[in-house]
Amino acid sequence: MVSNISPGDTAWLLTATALVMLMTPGLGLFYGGMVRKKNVLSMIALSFIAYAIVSIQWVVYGFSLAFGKDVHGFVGNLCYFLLPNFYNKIWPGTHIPALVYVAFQLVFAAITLAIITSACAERIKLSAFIVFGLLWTTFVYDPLAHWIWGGGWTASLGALDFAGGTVVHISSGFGALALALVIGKRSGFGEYDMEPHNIPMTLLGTALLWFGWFGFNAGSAVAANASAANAFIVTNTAAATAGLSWMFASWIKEGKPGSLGFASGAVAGLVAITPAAGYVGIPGAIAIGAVVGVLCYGMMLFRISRGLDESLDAWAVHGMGGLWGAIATGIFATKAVSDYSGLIYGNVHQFVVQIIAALAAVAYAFIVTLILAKIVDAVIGLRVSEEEEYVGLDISQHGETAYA
Amino acid sequence: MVSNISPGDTAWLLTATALVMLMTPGLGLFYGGMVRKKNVLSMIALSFIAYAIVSIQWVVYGFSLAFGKDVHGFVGNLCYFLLPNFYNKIWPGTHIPALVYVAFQLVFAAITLAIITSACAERIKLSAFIVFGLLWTTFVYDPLAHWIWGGGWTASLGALDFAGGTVVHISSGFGALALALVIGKRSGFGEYDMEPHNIPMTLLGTALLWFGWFGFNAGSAVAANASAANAFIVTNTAAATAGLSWMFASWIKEGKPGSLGFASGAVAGLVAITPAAGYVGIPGAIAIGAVVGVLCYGMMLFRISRGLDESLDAWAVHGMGGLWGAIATGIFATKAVSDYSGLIYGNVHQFVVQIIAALAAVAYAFIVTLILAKIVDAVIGLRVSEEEEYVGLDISQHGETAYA
Amino acid sequence: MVSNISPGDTAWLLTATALVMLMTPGLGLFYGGMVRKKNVLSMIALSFIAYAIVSIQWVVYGFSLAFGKDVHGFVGNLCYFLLPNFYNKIWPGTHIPALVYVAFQLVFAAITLAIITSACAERIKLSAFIVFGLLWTTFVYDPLAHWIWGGGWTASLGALDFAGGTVVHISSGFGALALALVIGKRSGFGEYDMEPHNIPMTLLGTALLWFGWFGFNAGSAVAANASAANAFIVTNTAAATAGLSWMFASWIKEGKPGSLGFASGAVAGLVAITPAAGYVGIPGAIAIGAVVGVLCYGMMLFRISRGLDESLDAWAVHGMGGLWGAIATGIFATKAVSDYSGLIYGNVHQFVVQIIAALAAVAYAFIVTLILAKIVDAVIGLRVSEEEEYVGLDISQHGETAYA
Amino acid sequence: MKKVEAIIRPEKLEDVKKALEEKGIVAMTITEVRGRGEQKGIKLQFRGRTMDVDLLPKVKIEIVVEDSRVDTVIKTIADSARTGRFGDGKIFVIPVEKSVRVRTGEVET
Amino acid sequence: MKKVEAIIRPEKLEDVKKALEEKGIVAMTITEVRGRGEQKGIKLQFRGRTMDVDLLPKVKIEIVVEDSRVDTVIKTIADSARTGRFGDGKIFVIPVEKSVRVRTGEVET
Amino acid sequence: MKKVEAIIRPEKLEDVKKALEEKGIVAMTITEVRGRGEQKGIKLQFRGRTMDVDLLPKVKIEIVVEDSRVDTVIKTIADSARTGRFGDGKIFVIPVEKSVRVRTGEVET
Ligand SMILES: Nc1ncnc2c1ncn2[C@@H]1O[C@H](COP(=O)(O)OP(=O)(O)O)[C@@H](O)[C@H]1O
Ligand SMILES: Nc1ncnc2c1ncn2[C@@H]1O[C@H](COP(=O)(O)OP(=O)(O)O)[C@@H](O)[C@H]1O
Ligand SMILES: Nc1ncnc2c1ncn2[C@@H]1O[C@H](COP(=O)(O)OP(=O)(O)O)[C@@H](O)[C@H]1O
Repeated sequence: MVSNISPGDTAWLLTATALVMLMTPGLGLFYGGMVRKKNVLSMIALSFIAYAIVSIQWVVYGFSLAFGKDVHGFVGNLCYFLLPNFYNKIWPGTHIPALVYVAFQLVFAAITLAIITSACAERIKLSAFIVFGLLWTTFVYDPLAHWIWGGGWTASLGALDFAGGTVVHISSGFGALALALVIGKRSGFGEYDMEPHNIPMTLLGTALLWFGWFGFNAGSAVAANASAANAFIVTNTAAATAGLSWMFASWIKEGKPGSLGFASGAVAGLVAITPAAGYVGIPGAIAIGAVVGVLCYGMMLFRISRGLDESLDAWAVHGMGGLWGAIATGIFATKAVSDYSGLIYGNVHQFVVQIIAALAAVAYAFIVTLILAKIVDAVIGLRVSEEEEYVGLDISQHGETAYA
Repeated sequence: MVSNISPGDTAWLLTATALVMLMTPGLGLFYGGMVRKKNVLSMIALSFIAYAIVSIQWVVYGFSLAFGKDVHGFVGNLCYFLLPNFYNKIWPGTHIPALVYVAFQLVFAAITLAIITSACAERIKLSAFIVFGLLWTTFVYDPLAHWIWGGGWTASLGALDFAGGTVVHISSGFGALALALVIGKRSGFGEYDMEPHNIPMTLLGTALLWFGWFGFNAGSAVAANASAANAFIVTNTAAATAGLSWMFASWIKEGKPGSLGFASGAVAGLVAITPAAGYVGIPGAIAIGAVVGVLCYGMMLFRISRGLDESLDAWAVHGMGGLWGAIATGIFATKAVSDYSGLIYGNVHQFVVQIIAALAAVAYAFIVTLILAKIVDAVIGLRVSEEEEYVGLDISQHGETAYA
Repeated sequence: MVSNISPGDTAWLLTATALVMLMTPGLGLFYGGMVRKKNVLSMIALSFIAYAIVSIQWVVYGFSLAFGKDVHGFVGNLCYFLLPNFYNKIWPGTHIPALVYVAFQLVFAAITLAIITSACAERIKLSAFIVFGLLWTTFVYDPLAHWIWGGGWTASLGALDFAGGTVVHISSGFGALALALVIGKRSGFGEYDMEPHNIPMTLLGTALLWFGWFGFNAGSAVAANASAANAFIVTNTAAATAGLSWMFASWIKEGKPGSLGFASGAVAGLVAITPAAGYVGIPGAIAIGAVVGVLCYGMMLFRISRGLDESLDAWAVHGMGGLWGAIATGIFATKAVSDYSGLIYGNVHQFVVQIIAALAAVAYAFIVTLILAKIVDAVIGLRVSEEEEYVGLDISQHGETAYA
Repeated sequence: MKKVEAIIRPEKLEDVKKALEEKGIVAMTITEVRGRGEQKGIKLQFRGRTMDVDLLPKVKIEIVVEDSRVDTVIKTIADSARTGRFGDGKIFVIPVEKSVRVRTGEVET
Repeated sequence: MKKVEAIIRPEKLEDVKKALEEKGIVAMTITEVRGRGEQKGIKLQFRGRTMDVDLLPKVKIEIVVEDSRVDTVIKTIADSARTGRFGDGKIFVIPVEKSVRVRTGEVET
Repeated sequence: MKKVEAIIRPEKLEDVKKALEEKGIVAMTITEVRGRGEQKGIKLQFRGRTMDVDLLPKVKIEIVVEDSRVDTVIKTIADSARTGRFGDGKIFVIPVEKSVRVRTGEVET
């Protein structure tokens, strides 16, 4: 059986998996630079801990829930509990060892949980996050991954999601929105400024995210082929376009273009191209990127104007960017790069299917996250005490000071 | 047609492209650590923005100018405008999808523009850089890339440039020299010290550059083969040798070896081996590295002694290191690793051709950059105002403060 | 001959080599964040310099000592001095160019020397380190690499070491112990706190180490196959488990879980799975990780309680983690993933062989390091003067200040 | 002339600056400091233990003014920096004998 | 009231804090500074040259106390900060005319 | 004894140090601060708007000297720190009642 492994495909997927792995600490740095000095370790640690929790959950039962035998189109069963006899398995429909596929999917699940920490930045109790995180990846991520990639109902419907627009970004973005509503604002939010303490750290995080995203999107071809090549280049195009688009939008509106604006825009572009990367060409990527930069910038301003402390904009960037990306896939998909076409080629059906799948993910992620957050809050309390928040989570949750 | 893709070659080139992409923000950090605290965001942002501009320009028409149908040996035509029907194309002479080749070449074009920001560090107006950058990549980089890699006149002459010694390093290094002359010194240059504000950031940048350079040089084999292997190991050898060579030179001259000296030397080594990586063996790499460390250190001292504010030494390191590398290729090329041989094996011809091609690149890059810089300066002004320079570009150009 | 190269395997090994290369500066950052502000450049520079020294030594004669023709099972001869005619060679038993194999092994040798700098942090004389480093890699690393991978006596014995538990981690860990004993405590150690000056830097280092370790372990399959896949995923599993294990252990003991604890635990997990990665499955990885987190945490506490200034815990984490990993390979090896089985499947022989090979490495590394350190100390002095130590090595050894 | 030295919560700096500007007090020097008052910082509980978190970050504002404006400065700072909780800070008044403007060399006493 | 301003070695801060606490002196403000004394820092030799490393990192402790406790504070700091080598630091006493507690507005003179 | 407290441009520190050394003044303490003078910092124009960039980085030099040398210190600093543009800085003189050398315990008044 092992004779069917393609070393080339395997090489690329091993690499892609490593690249995506790096995104999670990259996200920790991206977020960590944006919080106050007293919470930077907490912020980075949350990403690492999210990664670690999911790493174990996934090989034990998470992969099985997502990719196990389908149960009513909703979730997988436990047939892959602890990955029995996976060593000699090739993953069906691919030419790579099943364990590479498991690892590749693992790093997606991990970063999704990490993205959500935006919502509880600078105020969550570490113990509560660990419990919440385990519940969230199990009850939100795993089913959503099953729906589209594990043979669930949205897959049957014909929805497209190349690398996780709904699964990763809508789920974490709208999950973050729900979590922010339950946990409440940071004390002092809206009263005084909470300036990012280290923007170069955020820019470094941006670099690692962009770098890793090539693994994320081009790896999702699950082969080293033309589809991977296309995903690679449109990913870059959309990121560059969206970075400039957010930058120019803020230049016009605020008179100066922040480097953080460029960085946020680039991430928004990476988010939006994620579901589309295997289905659109360069022109589609430029359109997707140009729109998402302005859109997410506007959504961030809207969030702030509403006094909503979804602190690091997972909702505005990942949630709304992911939503746009999912819909845009149904608009710009072209037969020039795959078997699918979108609205601009007259395929209304695909467009409608994309909207249904995206809205279902929005609703599911938001509602289930809300419930899980409420439960954890009721049982062990999501938030640290006022004093702990004041001295900062680094000291109060970790007993450490970031910089001496 | 797609049947001829080699997944192994494609896997390596996808990886190599991602590695080279990381070099541009890596360079941003390398440079960013060397400027004053008030300009670090500007410095990193310039790299990101250079990357973004070129990313879009390249897929729209830049690739075509470089690799389109030859026009008088000087530049390509616009036949590849927006990369028509590239999805199913394999790049001629390789076994990888054309889109991977485009992406691989893209990241070279991007970093080249980023290197040049050395010359205008801490004083350029962001809007002017955007305009200048677009012009520069179009009128300097694209033709130079065509000359040697797109079937232009230096290629016809038989010049060798494995991974961009002339195209990337001579062009950006001598371009930086011209730009520095036009934009003028930083206010206070020569009067008081402008110490690097964060050397660990520069060392991190060095690490990312070194790491990414394996993609740069070994990726330039455009295959996962023995030539890539050779490029990989000689790259490492030259970098290590040059890092130690600069370090020892400054140890002897200044009494202490700076970590920045090691870092600068390593980059100089990477630069110098770039054109040679596919043509020289280990002994050649050691010679190239040992010479370039001392040479570029001397060039830096010379530049300072002349009161020239080419601020972060793109000229001394990339320009002169690239020049040496181009010539050294004609000296140390050996039949043991390719079909070419150099001066030490009696091939005077190759040596002369290398010098011609290198000097042509020097002249072209210097003169055209000078003209472009003068034009931009005349039309919109290259420099910020004195006050803006004093408060720093982070605040004046981006409205941000790096560290809170 | 070159016809037998597998582009897929080669692509993966080129990538893996680059990943492992990044670990050395990653380690520099990991260590650099833990020292005081006045020594951070020194700490990072030591890693870079270790890398550079070994880079040259290895291609000149180090590779030959390790992989040359066997001399009495102890060391290789000099038949591969300067890698004669390696360009067209395929490394025996693999499908990759010999130069890739050389490069892959090079990066292992380099990081091993870098790990040992833990023992002399904040007090070693740069010149002494250069001399010591060259001796150490020649007399400790090269023979140990030969024993197990170059056809030496432990290989003949049947010992297993997939990716360097003995060669890399035991050797550097116990070498660090010996070096710490010779060089002595930092002045002020035990009298006042020496807090890490930049924990985010250490966390960034952790991220790069984890990322690079996929190349380290999955690259050690020397192919893009199922064994690489297995190594990849068990590496991740052990790291995640050990990170959490150390974190919970310190949470229980100290009342708060430090982010540094998570990071150290993760590294300990990576260390411990290194020799086992090609021989154990997921359950074994979880067991190895869970134990090593608690074990190394305990060893660190023990070291501190003994007033031993092996400053950054190479011994506790790499030495003891590597020892446990070597033994655990003999416990958890399973026929499900290779041809070998361990104690839990009744194979007492393998277990005993592992212990013999590990203890031999412990003894050899400790004793030879002790001797080398004593010689260097006697001849040129290992330590800086008291004043130099007080003002910090950045100023006294490099003439630089890290942050302005 | 006096130097008014106020040690306040960092997050109150903007409010204090604004309040002072309204009173026409613009010139000032700011230093980042750490400090604790008589309560020894903040007490955190964990797993049955108590930990004092002392030396919390504070901001020191220094303003040199003529004697007549000292009370305005003090009152303005105190009012705008107050939250009513421990840690709000302290203001000290220190005599200044002479003041020189570097740009012009002018001396004030 | 006086302000005692002590400039000490950073590594001695914990010892000084502990010693002061034992005397009941808790409140203080800490600033990171750099400084040199009359010796112009530390001299390093290399390759036959000499280099002055001046402006070494120091910590400044500021403590405002009633006049009666000034001597205790000085003595406690001096004793606990001393190593006997150059660079141990200096203590200055500066008059304070007034002190205000921001939280309550209380004035002490 | 007096404490001379000078707030100057960071880029002038080296010049000031050198000038003081020539006068035999070596001992000093340096603090990184931010500040603004009466001009409220620097005004930048962009897209028709004006933005005050205040609280620019400055360096504070503190030097304690006998009364007789105060004027020399002031003059030396003022001369060497001057550029003639806004933002050059201020020098304040504050009384010091006592000074103690930690290393020896010596007291000076
Ligand atoms: N006696 C003092 N000497 C020096 N600094 C002081 C003194 N008392 C207070 N401070 C400074 O003022 C800050 C706030 O004081 P604190 O006592 O916490 O205010 P409150 O009395 O309102 O609780 C402290 O963190 C410290 O920096
Ligand atoms: N005259 C002074 N004015 C201001 N600061 C001083 C003065 N003398 C000493 N200091 C500060 O005290 C620190 C320690 O002084 P130092 O002279 O080194 O102590 P010692 O006299 O014990 O050697 C210096 O680094 C400086 O910050
Ligand atoms: N009244 C004051 N109180 C406290 N600090 C002051 C005062 N006036 C000036 N400074 C400090 O001196 C610095 C320089 O003052 P500035 O007024 O800009 O100089 P100039 O008057 O030459 O323009 C300011 O940034 C501030 O830190």
